[in-house]
Amino acid sequence: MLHLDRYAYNNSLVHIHPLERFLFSGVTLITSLILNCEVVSLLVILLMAWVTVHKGSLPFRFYFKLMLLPMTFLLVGIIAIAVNIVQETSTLLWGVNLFSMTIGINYDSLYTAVNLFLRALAAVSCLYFLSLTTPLTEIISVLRRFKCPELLLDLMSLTYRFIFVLLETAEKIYTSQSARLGYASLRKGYQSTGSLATSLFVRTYKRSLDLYNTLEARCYNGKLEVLEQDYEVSKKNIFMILFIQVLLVFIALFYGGII
Amino acid sequence: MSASILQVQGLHYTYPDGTLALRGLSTDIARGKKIALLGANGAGKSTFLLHLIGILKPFSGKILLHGEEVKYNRKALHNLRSKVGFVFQDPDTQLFSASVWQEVSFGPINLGLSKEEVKARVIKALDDTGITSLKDKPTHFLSYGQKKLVSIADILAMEPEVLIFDEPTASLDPRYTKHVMELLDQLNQSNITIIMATHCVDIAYGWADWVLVMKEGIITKEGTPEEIFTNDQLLISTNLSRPFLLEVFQELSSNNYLPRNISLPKKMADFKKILQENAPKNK
Amino acid sequence: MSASILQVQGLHYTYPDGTLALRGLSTDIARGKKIALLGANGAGKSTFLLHLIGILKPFSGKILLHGEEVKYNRKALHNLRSKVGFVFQDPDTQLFSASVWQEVSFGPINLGLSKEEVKARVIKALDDTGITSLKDKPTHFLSYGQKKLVSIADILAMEPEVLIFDEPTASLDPRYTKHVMELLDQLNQSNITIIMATHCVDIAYGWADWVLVMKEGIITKEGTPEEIFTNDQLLISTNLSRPFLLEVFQELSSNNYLPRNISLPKKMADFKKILQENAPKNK
Amino acid sequence: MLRTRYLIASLIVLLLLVPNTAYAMHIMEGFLPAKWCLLWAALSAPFIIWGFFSIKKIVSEKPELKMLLGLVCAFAFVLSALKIPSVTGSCSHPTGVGLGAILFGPATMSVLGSIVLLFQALLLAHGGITTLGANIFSMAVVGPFVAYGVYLIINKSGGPKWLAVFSAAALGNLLTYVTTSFQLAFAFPDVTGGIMVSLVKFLGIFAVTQLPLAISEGLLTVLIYNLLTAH
Repeated sequence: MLHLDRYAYNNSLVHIHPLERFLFSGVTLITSLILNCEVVSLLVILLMAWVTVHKGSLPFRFYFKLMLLPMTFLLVGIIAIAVNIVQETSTLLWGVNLFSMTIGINYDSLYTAVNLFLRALAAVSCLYFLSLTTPLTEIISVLRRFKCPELLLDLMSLTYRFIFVLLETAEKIYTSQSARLGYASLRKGYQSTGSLATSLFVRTYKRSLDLYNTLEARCYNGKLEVLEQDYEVSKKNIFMILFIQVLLVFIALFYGGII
Repeated sequence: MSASILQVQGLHYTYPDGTLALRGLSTDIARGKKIALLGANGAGKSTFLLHLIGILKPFSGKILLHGEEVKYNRKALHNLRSKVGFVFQDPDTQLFSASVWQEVSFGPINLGLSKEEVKARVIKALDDTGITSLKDKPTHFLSYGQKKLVSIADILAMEPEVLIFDEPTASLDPRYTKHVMELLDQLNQSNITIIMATHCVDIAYGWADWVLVMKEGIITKEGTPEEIFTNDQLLISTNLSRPFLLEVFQELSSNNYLPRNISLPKKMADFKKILQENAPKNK
Repeated sequence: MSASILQVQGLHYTYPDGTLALRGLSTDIARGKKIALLGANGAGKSTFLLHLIGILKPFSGKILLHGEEVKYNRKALHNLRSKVGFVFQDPDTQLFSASVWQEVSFGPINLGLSKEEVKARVIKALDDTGITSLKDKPTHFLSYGQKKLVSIADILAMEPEVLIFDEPTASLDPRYTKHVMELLDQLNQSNITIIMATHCVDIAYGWADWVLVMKEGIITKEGTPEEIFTNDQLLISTNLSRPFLLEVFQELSSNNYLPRNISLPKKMADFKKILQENAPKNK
Repeated sequence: MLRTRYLIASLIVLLLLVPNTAYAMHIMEGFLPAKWCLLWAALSAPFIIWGFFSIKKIVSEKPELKMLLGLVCAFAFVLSALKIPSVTGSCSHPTGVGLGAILFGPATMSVLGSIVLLFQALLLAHGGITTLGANIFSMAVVGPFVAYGVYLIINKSGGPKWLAVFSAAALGNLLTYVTTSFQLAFAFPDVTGGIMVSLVKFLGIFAVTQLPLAISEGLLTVLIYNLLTAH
């Protein structure tokens, strides 16, 4: 189920310093959010798609499907925003009368909706770039550089590792329950899910005690300190990231009629 | 083909992550047999077995139960799983109820049986596996071997016609290994077809009366244990070692300790008998 | 007593739930040996082993490392654990990091080594276990056998003098079992003392040069594999079976196939050699 | 009028067919304007800092609890990936907010919930990084604190245990989504009707799916709670 994670390890950008990948995604995300300009959003969507799919050598079909993932939320959200109570019926593009009010879409609300649609997708494509090219262990090591408290980083490392262990356990319990017809009806399904969650929780607790012992056996001193891999920071890449941001700002200004 | 209880025809399956697991696997499971399924890790054994209870659905190919094709709707799966039981390798993942009694009653209750019938089945399953004394114990209090027996009772209580075991003796101490293997023989005698996936060629050789060998997603060879384990080429190509008993027996034969025409011994007891009968007279 | 690396004197331990686990266990661990620890499920093997690295503290009795009593303060435990490594049975509980490289570096870092030294140790440990190619892989993509090797590299990187393995071959397929057993031999040749808890008498017999047998919380008997496994009374009382090789060999001897004065073979290859050397001349 | 009814009916059908509604309820990446992102992050921060220091204290007293908390985070993530059969017949995902708050207290839960939300954004593409603050506020602050408060009140007033657990989980779930609706309404007020009209829109849309889910989660949490105490 965690396909993003799989690609994070199998793409052609893994040798680039995680900090650069992190900055490229993060700074572009913030720039496009602040500029809030449709043309910039559109460019960011295209840029991120090109870098992720082409430079990262990921299958386009997968990327496309992934872009459809937030559509439920996005469509429901923008419909709610586009449809307003309209008093000035002259600007109405589409509408219905309901309880002596006009409910509909006018030019302004449509503009807001389209702008939002593009901005959200641009932001999503920045997030996907990070998710699809950077494993969580590397994101955690970048956060360590930014002086995120060690306790949080330790919790995140443990969480990441044991998500996979517990998922496997949950899957096995689910399989053995299905093999014994545990999901044959809604009622049984409830009970089976309940006992699955309980059993998983009890096991999680036991595992945490065992884990503590195994760490103690390796001279654990309260800190989950590990050796980070060495990477070279490329000045050229950092420059490129900054250059792209400047370019986006100029485009926004030009499009806004300021230049 | 009324002797076949399950027919498997050309199963293909690929995991969501792209791993090709089955590539046209076909075989027939004959009624009443003791079948060992061998193959290296990654050969696709578990994937194949999960198809037999409809947990995985093949991309192409089909499975026939009593000659009728298995459909993947709720009712058909219910029927399949009530006939084919699966004892998983690690009892810890199979046991999820608080007490042994509740645990064993889970399957029969899901079959929709009456309360009395469920009770009778649980009592019988606990008795058959020899763990009646544990019935009120909480499952997490049990030893590994006891949990294994509970996980078997779990499935027995559903009274399946076919029983699948994935590595039933892994991590068991010799005493429980013996207990479980005897139980498997008993169950087979009461007319349950048994399929056992195992890494242990010694156990497979001594116990099975039919052996399936998997390699790269298909049954690459099947036959009697004698046929399979004397096929050196097959053993090498599938990374299997020769059973100990057979290895020693063949070494003795080829070094003239024993006459050539003796049929292969399958158990230690048979082997000892052969040795005694053919013992050299003089010192 | 400079030959003993660890001396264990009269350990008593009861679990918080009241289970009596150790009842005055004593033994000496000699330097450089390959020691097998046998005993039924529940005999207290794991409890004993957890005492050897100070995870459990005995109610009475003591442990001596290089002749000095182990105290239960942080510094003394740190010293003990830097000398005695423990590879746990289930690699999934031992591996805490999602990256193989980071995982293996954890132990050496805790030893307070320099960055360069840690790096060198990690590289060596990965090389010794033959998993250098996995160093950039995430833990969750590894097979069970690969995880097992990582869990061994974890401890090797700490360069302990004593290595404890709890059921190192449980749930491994024959190929990984062979790999791990060869690794254990190699480690022993580089002067590491190895203690292995196992259920498999065949492995114990072929590999160990000293055997400890546990029963009900004490070491009920220790000796060479030949002494232990020819002691029928001991085997019966501790629920152990005789190793296959020995069983067959003794049957051959007692039926006059082989002369009486041959020393017991420990591996299949030895056995075959004996058979060839003593083959009857005539048909 | 006919068109309106048709419109509303088809909207309801659409929402019932939507899979993974619980995930869909995280505000997606890029949906909120920058100032709202900052505001919600700032509002969540004190709770996370509070939770952080309470965890720090717990861990320094009992170091093995760090492992437990890390694994509980993983557990919560896995739990949220479970499909539970919903009353409406579709499947949904439990938030685990109520259960977590009852077991570990709301402050701890706000930190654990934040990590889970971050992981959902990075590993599952549900929610987002810029909207993390807003999502934390609804799911890791309001949810747990409401659940815990409800649990305490019913317990103290001598109500039955199952009712306390059920109400905590169901209301924790429901209030999470009410908060989300507020957040969306603040950011996107109706052009003429203002925030209130917008709120009615968002609440209306999500109530259809969320009410049954809240009840499902409540029932499931009671089941788990009973089984856990039996263990």
